[in-house]
Amino acid sequence: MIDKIVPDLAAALAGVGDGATILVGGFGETGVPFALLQGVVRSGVRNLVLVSNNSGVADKGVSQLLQLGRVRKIICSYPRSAGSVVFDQVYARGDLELELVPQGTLTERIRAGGAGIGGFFTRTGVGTELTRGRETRVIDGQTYVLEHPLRGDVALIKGELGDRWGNLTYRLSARNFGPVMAPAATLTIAQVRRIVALGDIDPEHVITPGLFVNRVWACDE
Amino acid sequence: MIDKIVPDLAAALAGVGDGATILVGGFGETGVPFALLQGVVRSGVRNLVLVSNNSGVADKGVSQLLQLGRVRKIICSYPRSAGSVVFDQVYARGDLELELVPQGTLTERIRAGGAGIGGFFTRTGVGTELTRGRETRVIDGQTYVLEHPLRGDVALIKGELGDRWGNLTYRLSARNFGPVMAPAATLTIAQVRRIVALGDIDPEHVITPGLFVNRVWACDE
Amino acid sequence: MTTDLRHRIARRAAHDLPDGAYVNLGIGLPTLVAGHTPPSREIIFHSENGLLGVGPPPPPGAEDTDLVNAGKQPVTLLPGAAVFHHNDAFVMMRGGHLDYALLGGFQVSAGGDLANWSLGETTKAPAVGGAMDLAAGAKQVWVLMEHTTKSGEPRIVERCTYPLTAPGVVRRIYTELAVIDVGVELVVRELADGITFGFVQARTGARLVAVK
Amino acid sequence: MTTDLRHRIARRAAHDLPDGAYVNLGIGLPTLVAGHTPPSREIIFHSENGLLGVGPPPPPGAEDTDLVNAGKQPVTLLPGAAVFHHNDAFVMMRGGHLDYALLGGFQVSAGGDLANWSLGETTKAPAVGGAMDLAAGAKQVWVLMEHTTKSGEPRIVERCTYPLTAPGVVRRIYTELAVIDVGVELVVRELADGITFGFVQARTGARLVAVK
Repeated sequence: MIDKIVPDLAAALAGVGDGATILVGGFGETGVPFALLQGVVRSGVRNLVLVSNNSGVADKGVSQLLQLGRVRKIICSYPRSAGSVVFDQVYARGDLELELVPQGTLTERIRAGGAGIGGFFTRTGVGTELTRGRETRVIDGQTYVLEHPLRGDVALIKGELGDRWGNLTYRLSARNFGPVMAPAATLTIAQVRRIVALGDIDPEHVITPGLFVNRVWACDE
Repeated sequence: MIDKIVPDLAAALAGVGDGATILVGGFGETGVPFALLQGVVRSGVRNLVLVSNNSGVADKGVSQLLQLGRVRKIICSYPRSAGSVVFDQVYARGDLELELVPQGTLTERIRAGGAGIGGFFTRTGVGTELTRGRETRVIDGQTYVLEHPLRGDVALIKGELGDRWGNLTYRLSARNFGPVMAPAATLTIAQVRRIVALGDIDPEHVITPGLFVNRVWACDE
Repeated sequence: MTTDLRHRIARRAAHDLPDGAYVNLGIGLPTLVAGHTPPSREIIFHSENGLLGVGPPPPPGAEDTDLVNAGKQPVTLLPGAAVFHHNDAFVMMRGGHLDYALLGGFQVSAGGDLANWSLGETTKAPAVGGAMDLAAGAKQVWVLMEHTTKSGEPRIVERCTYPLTAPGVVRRIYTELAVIDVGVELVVRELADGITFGFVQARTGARLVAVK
Repeated sequence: MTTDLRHRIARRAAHDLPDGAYVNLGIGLPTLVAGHTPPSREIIFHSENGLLGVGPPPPPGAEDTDLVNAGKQPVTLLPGAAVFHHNDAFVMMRGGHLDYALLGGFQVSAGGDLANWSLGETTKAPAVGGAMDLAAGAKQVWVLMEHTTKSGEPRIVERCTYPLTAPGVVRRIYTELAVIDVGVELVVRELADGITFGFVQARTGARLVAVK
C-alpha cells in the first residue's frame, strides 16, 4: 500500500543532508513551507544551495538559514525586498554566493528540470548583463539565449489538501511555485493544511499528481 | 465589456481561411471539436496544415477534410490507427505531406509555441530515423536533439464549461491537448458543452484561463 | 513626486487602456493604474504570481495571506478570475499573451531601451524579479515614471547608463509632463496642462519631436 | 500466440512490479498486465492522454467516451486518480517520473536497443505515438513480446533491423519462453516451465548466458 503521509517533521525531512540543493516554494511569504524550513533549521544541515524566488523576510524560513550561515549559495530572482534585512547583511559580508535569474527564466529552468528538457532558448534577459557572455542564437530574426535546467535534491513546498498517494491542491495564490518545483526534485516534501482520504480530491482538481510527491506532512500552519 | 461568446458556428470560424495552420485538439475521438471541424468542412477552406495527434477516424472531422483534399500537410504522432481508412488512402496516393513527431515532442513543441520558447533539447527520438540529420548536443553525458516550437494560425479545441471571458474547463480525459494548444494559436476557438455565468467556474478550477481563448461557442455535442 | 502627480500619471495611462485588455502592472507607480480605469471598460489584470482577473484590495480585516499580488499586497479576485501556477503566469508573459505591461522606469532611451531593475550599485545585491520577462514578453510596454530624477537629471536619454532590462521594447512613456510615443523618433503625443514642448525638451536627454 | 500465452507473459511481468510503482502500459500485450497485478500491491497506472490511477474497464453500458486510455479504450479511475493535460502526461515520461514502461516489441538487440514502432514499410505511413517518449524517458523499460516472429525468426537479435524506437534502453524482456535481463550480457533469469536454456538460445539471435 502506498502511504506517503509521514507522522512528524523529523520523518518528513529524513535524509535531507549537508550540501543539498533545496527548491523552496513560495512567493514573498505566500505559500512558503515555513514549518518544513523550521525543521531544516533545527536539523542543523549546512552548506546548502537554495533555489527560491525570494530570499526571506524578517527572521524566519530562508532568512533564518541565511542568518545561521547554513547557505552557501542562493539562486533566486528577487533577493532584495522589504524586510530582507538578513539577506542584505549576509550578502554585504560576502558570505553568500548569489545567482540572480529573471523570474520567468527561474520557473522555466525548474520546469525544464522536472520535464526532462536539456535546455531551452528564451528572449528574456537578452541584451542585459544577466546573460552576458552566454550562448545566444537568432531564431526567426529574434535573439534568444540558451538556458539550462535546474533541479533540486529536495523540494520543500506547501499545499492545501494532500492524500496518501501524494496528490496535492493549493489555496489561491499560495499555489505559485509548488506545482513547478514538485517534479524537479529527487525528494519532494509537502506540508499541507489537511490530509484527506484517497478520492476526496476530485481527479480533475488535483493540481500536483502524487507521482511528483514523496512525502506529505500535515501541519497546522 | 468582454464577450467572447459567439452565437453560431459561422461566427466561431470567421476569418479561418485558406492556407491556415490549424491546431486540432483531441486524442482519438476524445476531446475532438467535431462540430467546429464540421464547420471548417462546410466553409470550403483548403490548402490547410493540420496539427493533430491523430489523423481522424471513420469519415468525420480530420478524416473528412483529408477526404475532400483540403489538407496539404498534417503534423501528427499517430496517423495510422484503427479506422484511419481515409488517411491511409490519401497518404498512399501521395496527396498529403506527413510530418511525424513523437507525441511528447509534439505536445512540447506546441507548448513552446505558446510559451515563447525558441527551441528546446529533448532526448526523445535521439538515435532514431525521426531525428536523423538534426542538430544534437551532449548535455551531462546524454545526447539531446534540438526541437522547434510549433504554432497555429488557429486552434480548434473542445471544452466542457466556458464563460464570456473565455475561461474553460474540460471533462476527464477530453482535456488532453486543449490546454496545450489554446496558448499556441493566434486565434483560439473553443466549442463547449455549456456556457456559464462569469464567476461560476471556481478560479482554482479554471484549466485554460480566458486570455488564451478568443471565441467560445456552445454546442450540444 | 507628490501622490497627486503619481495618480495623475496613472490616470492618464489608465485612460489609454482599451476595453478587454490584458494588463500587467509593475510594482510602484503602475500599481495605481488599477484604481483609475474607466468603469465602462473591463480590463483584466494579471499578476506574475499566478492570478488573472485581480480585483481591488480587500477591505481592512478581510485580507487573505494566500491571496496577494506581485507586490505581496493583499488583493481580491473578480468574477471570472483564474488561479494558476508560477510557470503558467510566465507563459502568459513570455508567450506574448499580455497586451500591455505598464512598468516603472529608471531610464528609457531614444531607441526604447528600458532600465528599471538595477542602479548598478556594487555593494547591494541586485534583484530582478519579473521585470525582464515582462519587458521582453508583453505585446506593448508602457513606462510610467517621473520625467527626471530627484536631482533633475533626465530619465529619457540617448543611451541608458543603468543596466538594461531589455533593449528596444518601450512603446510609450507617461510622465507628469507628457505622453511620449517611442518609435523611429520620440514623439510627444500630449503635454500636461500648462506645459510647453520646450519645457519638456529641456528636461529630456534625447531629441523629441512634436506630434504632427 | 494464444491468448493464454499472452496472459501468461503479462502475469509474469505483473508479478515483478513492486508495490507503489508508477507504470505505463503500452498498447497490445502490455495492456493485459493491469489485470494480473497482485491485489496486495498498489500499482498506479499512467496513461499518456492525461490520466494517473487508471482503473479496470467499466462494465458494459457504463463506458464514458470522455474517459479513455492510450489505446482509446474506455477505462475507469481509481480513488486517488488525477487528470491532467497532455503536456503534463509527457512531462511525467520525459522527466523520468515513471518507474516502468512495459512495452511491446518487434525486436530487442543485445545492447538493449528497442524497435517497436515501425516495420520500415515504405508504402504505409509510419505512426509513432508515445513510443519514443516512453522508451527514452521511463526509469526502466521492460519489453513483453513473443520470442520469435510468426515465421520463427528471432526477435532478440545482435542488431535490430527495424527502425529504432530508442537505443540502449531495454532492461528486461518477457517472452513465453523466458525472462531475460539486458545488461552487459543477455542473462536468462528464468525459463518457462519445461523450457530448456538450449531451446531458448536456439530461438534467439544473440548470445544468452544463464543466470549465475
